[in-house]
Amino acid sequence: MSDELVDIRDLHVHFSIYEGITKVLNGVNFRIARGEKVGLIGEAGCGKTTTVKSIMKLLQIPPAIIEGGEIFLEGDDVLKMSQQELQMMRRKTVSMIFQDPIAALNPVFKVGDQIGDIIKFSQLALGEKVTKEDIKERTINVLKEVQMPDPERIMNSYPIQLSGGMRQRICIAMALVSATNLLIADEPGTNLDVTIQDQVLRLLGDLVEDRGTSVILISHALGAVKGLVDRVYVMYAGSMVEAAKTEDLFSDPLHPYTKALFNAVPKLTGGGIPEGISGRIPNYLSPPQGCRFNPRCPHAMPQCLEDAPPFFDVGEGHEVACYLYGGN
Amino acid sequence: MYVGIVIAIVIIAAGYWWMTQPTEPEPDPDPEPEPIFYRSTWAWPTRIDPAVGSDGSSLAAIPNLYNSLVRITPEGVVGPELAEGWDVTNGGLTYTFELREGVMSHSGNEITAEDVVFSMDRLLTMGEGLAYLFLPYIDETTAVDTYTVQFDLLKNFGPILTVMPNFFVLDEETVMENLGEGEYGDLGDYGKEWLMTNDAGTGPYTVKEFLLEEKLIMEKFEYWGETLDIEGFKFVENAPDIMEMIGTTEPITVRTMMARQELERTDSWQPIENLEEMVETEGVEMIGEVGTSLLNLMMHTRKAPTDDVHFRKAIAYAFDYETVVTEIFPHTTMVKGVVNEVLPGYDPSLEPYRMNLDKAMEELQQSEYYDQLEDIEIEIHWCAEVPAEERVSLLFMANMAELGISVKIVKEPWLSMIETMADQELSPNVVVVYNSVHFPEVGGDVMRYHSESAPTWEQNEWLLDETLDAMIEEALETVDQMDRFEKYSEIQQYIYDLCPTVYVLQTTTLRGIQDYVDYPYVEYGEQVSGFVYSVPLGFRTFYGLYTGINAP
Amino acid sequence: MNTELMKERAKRNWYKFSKNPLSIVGLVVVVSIILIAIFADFVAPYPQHAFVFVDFKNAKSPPTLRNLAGTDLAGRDVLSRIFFGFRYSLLMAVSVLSVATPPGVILGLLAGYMRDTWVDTVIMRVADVFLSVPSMVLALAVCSMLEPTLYNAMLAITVMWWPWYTRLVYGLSSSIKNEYFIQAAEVTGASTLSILLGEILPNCLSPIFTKMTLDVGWVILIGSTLSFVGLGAQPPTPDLGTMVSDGSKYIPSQWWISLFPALFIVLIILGFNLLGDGLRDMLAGD
Amino acid sequence: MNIKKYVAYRLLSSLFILFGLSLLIFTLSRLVPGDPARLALGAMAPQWAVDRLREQLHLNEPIYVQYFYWVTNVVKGDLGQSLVTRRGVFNDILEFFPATFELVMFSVLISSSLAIFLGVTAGKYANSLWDNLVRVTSYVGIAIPSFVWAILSVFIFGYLLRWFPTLGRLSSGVIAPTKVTGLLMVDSLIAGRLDIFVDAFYHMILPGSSLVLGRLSQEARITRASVVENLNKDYIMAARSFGIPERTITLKNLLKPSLIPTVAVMGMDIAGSMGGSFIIETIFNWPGLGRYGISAMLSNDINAIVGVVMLIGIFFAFMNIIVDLITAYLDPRIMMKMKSG
Repeated sequence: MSDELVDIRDLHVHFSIYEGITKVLNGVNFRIARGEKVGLIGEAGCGKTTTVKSIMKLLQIPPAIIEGGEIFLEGDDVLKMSQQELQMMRRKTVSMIFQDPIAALNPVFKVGDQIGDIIKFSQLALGEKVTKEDIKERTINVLKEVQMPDPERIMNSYPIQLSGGMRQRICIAMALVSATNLLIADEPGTNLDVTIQDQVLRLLGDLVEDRGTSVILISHALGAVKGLVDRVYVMYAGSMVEAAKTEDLFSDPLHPYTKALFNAVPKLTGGGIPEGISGRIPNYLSPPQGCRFNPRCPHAMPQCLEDAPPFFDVGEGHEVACYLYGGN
Repeated sequence: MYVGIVIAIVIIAAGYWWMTQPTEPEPDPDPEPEPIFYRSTWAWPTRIDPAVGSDGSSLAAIPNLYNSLVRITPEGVVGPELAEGWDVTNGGLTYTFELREGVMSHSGNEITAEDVVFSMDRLLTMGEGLAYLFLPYIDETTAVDTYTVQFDLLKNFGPILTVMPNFFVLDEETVMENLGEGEYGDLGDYGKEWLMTNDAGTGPYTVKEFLLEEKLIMEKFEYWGETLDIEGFKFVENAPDIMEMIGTTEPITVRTMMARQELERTDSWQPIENLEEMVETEGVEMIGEVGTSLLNLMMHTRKAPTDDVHFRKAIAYAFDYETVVTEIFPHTTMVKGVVNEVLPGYDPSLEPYRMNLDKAMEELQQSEYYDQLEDIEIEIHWCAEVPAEERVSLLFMANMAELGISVKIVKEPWLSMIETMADQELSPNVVVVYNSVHFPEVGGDVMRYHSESAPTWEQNEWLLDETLDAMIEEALETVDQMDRFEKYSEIQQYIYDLCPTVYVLQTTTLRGIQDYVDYPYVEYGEQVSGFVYSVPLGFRTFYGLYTGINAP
Repeated sequence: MNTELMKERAKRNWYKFSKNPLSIVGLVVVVSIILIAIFADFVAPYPQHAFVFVDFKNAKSPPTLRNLAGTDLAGRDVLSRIFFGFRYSLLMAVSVLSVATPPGVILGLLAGYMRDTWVDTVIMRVADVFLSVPSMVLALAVCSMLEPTLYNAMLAITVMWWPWYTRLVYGLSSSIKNEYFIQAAEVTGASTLSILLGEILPNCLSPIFTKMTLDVGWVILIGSTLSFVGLGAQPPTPDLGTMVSDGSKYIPSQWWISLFPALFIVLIILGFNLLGDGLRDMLAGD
Repeated sequence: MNIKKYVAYRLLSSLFILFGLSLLIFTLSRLVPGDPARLALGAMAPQWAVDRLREQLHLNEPIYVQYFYWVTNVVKGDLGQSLVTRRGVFNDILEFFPATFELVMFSVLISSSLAIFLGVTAGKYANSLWDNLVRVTSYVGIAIPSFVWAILSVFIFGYLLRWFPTLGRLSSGVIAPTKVTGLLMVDSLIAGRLDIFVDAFYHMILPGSSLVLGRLSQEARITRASVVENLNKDYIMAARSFGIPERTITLKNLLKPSLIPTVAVMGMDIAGSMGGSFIIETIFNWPGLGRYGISAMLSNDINAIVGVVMLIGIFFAFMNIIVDLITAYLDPRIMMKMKSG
């Protein structure tokens, strides 16, 4: 068990909105080992961000409702943690790079101030008291680490005064100064142009490589995932449909959805539904019975309309949730 | 939140700093006794320049700061004040006053004839305030010698001595030291700006602080009545050290302050209900002063339909006088003629108008508007500052409804009312107004019917009647009192026949006063009923000289 | 299909509106007040007491079953007068807003559409002048210069009210003007007037109506303040502000004469504010 | 550098607006019937004295000539004569302004702090009992006209409970400290008189609360809405994700951005309270600009009316500039806009 850093079992998360209850996460299973780098891909709105936010218990309740499941982080159930334990966990164990660096940076505080706070509290969690000078030094260091020119000036800037790429790096810096065990990167650099996104991702890769941090990288830029992670989870409409080593997945995608997704490439920017897959993502208010992909699946069988398929291991840790590869 | 914290810190820091200050003045071994306060509320503005002030609160303050040559004594006759004696010569056209020696002003200058001349010249040149009482009559003022001053009159004015208490003497030197820039040439502003908030007088009190729009604070002064040891001009026991005239009439505030004994006396604008309540619950006494004023419904005699004498008489007969004095203004009395019955020269022979609907219909039928009553609407204006007037208007409306006359009621702030009444076209059919007398005689009341007063708030009737003008002028010029009163009678009869005014009531000025205040009227006046006192006409309250305050 | 859609929309709006129970309270209060105002003659216990009526025998009666809110100094039933007072409060609000809004909106549309031209400058600077002092001060100043009547008070408030709409609509229309459909209309040669009224205005309507509802409370508040100072409605008009003002002279002895009208002023303003907020929440999401 | 330019630009445009304002008031004053000079001198004054005053006040000239005189005098710092006090309007304003300023600033600062506290706590614990209590109370608070609250508070706290004084700035017998700023609370501290400070403080409570009740409620609501909005922002979630304690998040990460809308309306609120002071000062006999203004309005004292309205206009403009600078300080986005625009 100690090898598993995160182990999500059969997680169901619903949201309560005007129209009713949206059943967003529908039995998510997800594991990541220590030191492992895992990619999470899928269309926009398939529940990737909800999944990772659940790990840190960041979802707003309400409207979110955790219907069932467990999330183990280093063996402890996150859902049962006290406020104190949660805070310690967030300071020491996990940190996250949010999807939109503009929204994730507080517009009214200077960058240095924001990074400084994180240093202060994460050091506090480690039982260290840091002086102002220490904080400043560490801030400058981490800014240098994310290859920011003129860190002193950057420290004294407000987010609005920085370019998109710089803001993204600040977010990475913020995540780096906090946690050591697991870094969650939610579509880093999505809103940047391709070259900068590439730079950012490469930088991120180098940094985690140096530190031996586990990573969950969410992206729909398949190419980016390819070079960075050891293993990939493919998600569709609130559940994991396939998990495999990166090379295996790219060389031999099994799930009809994964196949369709790869057929839709090259497509670097996210947003819409990739071409090549007919139909659209299901309505979470009344999702299809059984496998949620069944309305769009060319291979749909009667069984698919009944029950959601579990993961079937097809060897070498390659798992796929499809009755084509197991079941009766 | 930060701001709050900062403020708290500042307060604490300041308090700490203050506590740690070395206490410089050692505690007084012989601590001064707590000053005795006499605090009263008034309707403002209060203008303490004797050449400017002319309304109630001004005339309450000025006699405490300044002296006149003569005054009306508690017995109701003209008596000496700054002047020890006087002579009338030249067929009533020359008045000579002998001044007291050794009267010192608040700045320590002796008051001489020059000061009197200066004061009268100043009053007449500026032409404001009470100057109108003297302007038509005073020709020249001369200082015969240091203590003798002589007034030459332009024409005979019978009641001049009763008017003289309204002329106050200023210390010329003090005024000249405080001239500002202004339109009077060498005399600059004639000291106007300075005298608005300071005094240059000789009265028992002097201005300590004048907080504009808030209150006037006067403090006791070493009075010449004391130093010269003159009976009747000395402070009584427990005379107030500090007098405050507070510029508010807001009933709830006044009530609160009376209940908390933060006020010794209320203004006269409090609703009667409020006063009665105070008497019942807070141990306050109600005092009433039978006044010389009348509450009048002035009818516009040059505007339809009140331009018809029968129509006016119909109104006068339809009005319910009884209800006013019993329901709306308790403690007041009905008018028994066309002037206040307490005024010298009053003619008791006139049969007063009382409610009589038969007579009213009779008069109405004789009026030229009888057949067009449906088209007629009378407008009645009442003064916003006197809430009870609304009920008079409502009563009027109800009374007129019985004659089939419709009425429109308009509430108007006093100052805008003055404006309206200055214009013959704008003046409404009926206005509810208090009229006070200029000097305590019938002449001081009826003179408001003179054409000169038509464009003022004193007359909404717009009589513009030359015969009446001549009668008034002639009466006022008559020096002999008996002759004069004879002429007053004729005037009263003449006005009675014109019926230009519905005389609603004779006022009683009601105020609340703390029971620990010795009110002078008890001693000097005559007790009429439970709490109402009649006071000598023209008598003014010099607080320190008559009013003592027992410890609350 | 269309009615279906509208039904669905109405249902959705009602859900959003009724999500907040306070909005419902507001709606109930406002509807009741409007009904009472309209049917005052039938609802008021003593309709004849509303204007001129004197009954000194029953004056100053504290609240009893006969007179639920007591009687005033002339013996008039306070509650009846309050009910009639609603008419004047509503009249004030409705007339001020209905007179001030159209010119304010049109000027705002024009200035926004002609942004950065002299038209914009002139209109918006003039509006700035009216907004350069608090509305209460300007209303008092204007009122003091006119004869004190209810209508002049309305006039004074109207005069200072229009620029708020100009400013609101200006912001809206200057952003809408860059939308494609406006440019399309321009290309097809639509007249300025038809663009303003036909294209831009419909897109500004819901903020305007929301503001109007919210403004009802303000107008009534300012109106009652003017009456309180004596610059508004005159007796015997049963205006709530005037009733408070006159009755306040008899506190604490006859507290009911001013307290009940005061409570109802608060209630009206409260009702409209709650309703306005509910409407805003309802329209905001779309 | 650019900030200076911005302030200069704002001041300049305020000047134009004030010019327009004076023109507006002057034009309106043309509507006044009757004769201000007669009013000033009293009903009994002789006609020649009235005529003389009319001459002095240029009342016989057409309105634009009067306006011309007025403007040329204003440039010289002379706002004309008041008919109520019979002194220069400028002097009057100097005399009356500090009392109002003290009342307004004191109550607005206290109430804004309170509003922020209420708004933040309510927003932070949205939909809690406390939140609902604050919300309902603030709705009622907004709906209570200030004069109603003034009368009620005099009745309840002055008359029934006798907690607070109801009149003026100081108790009888308390002599104001040497005038330095005209603000009694400041002057009393300068003079080292804590007793006067406390007395002045007590006198400010009832008028102050009447003045700001509505605004307090409004500001509390604005703050609450802004807190609720910001609570859902990513950066708050991000701060949480880094394990920053909830207290720090509330007092720092959440408070500062949430205050921006509140501060933005504070300028208007302070100036608006000057408007409210017209009624409140009359009820509480507060010797300030509002009471002076009402006296002027009730007696058609045009010079004084224009003077008071202009002063409030200037104050309003100033407050708005200051508030703009504060919001720019709080919000770098606005600062950037300001610098570039």
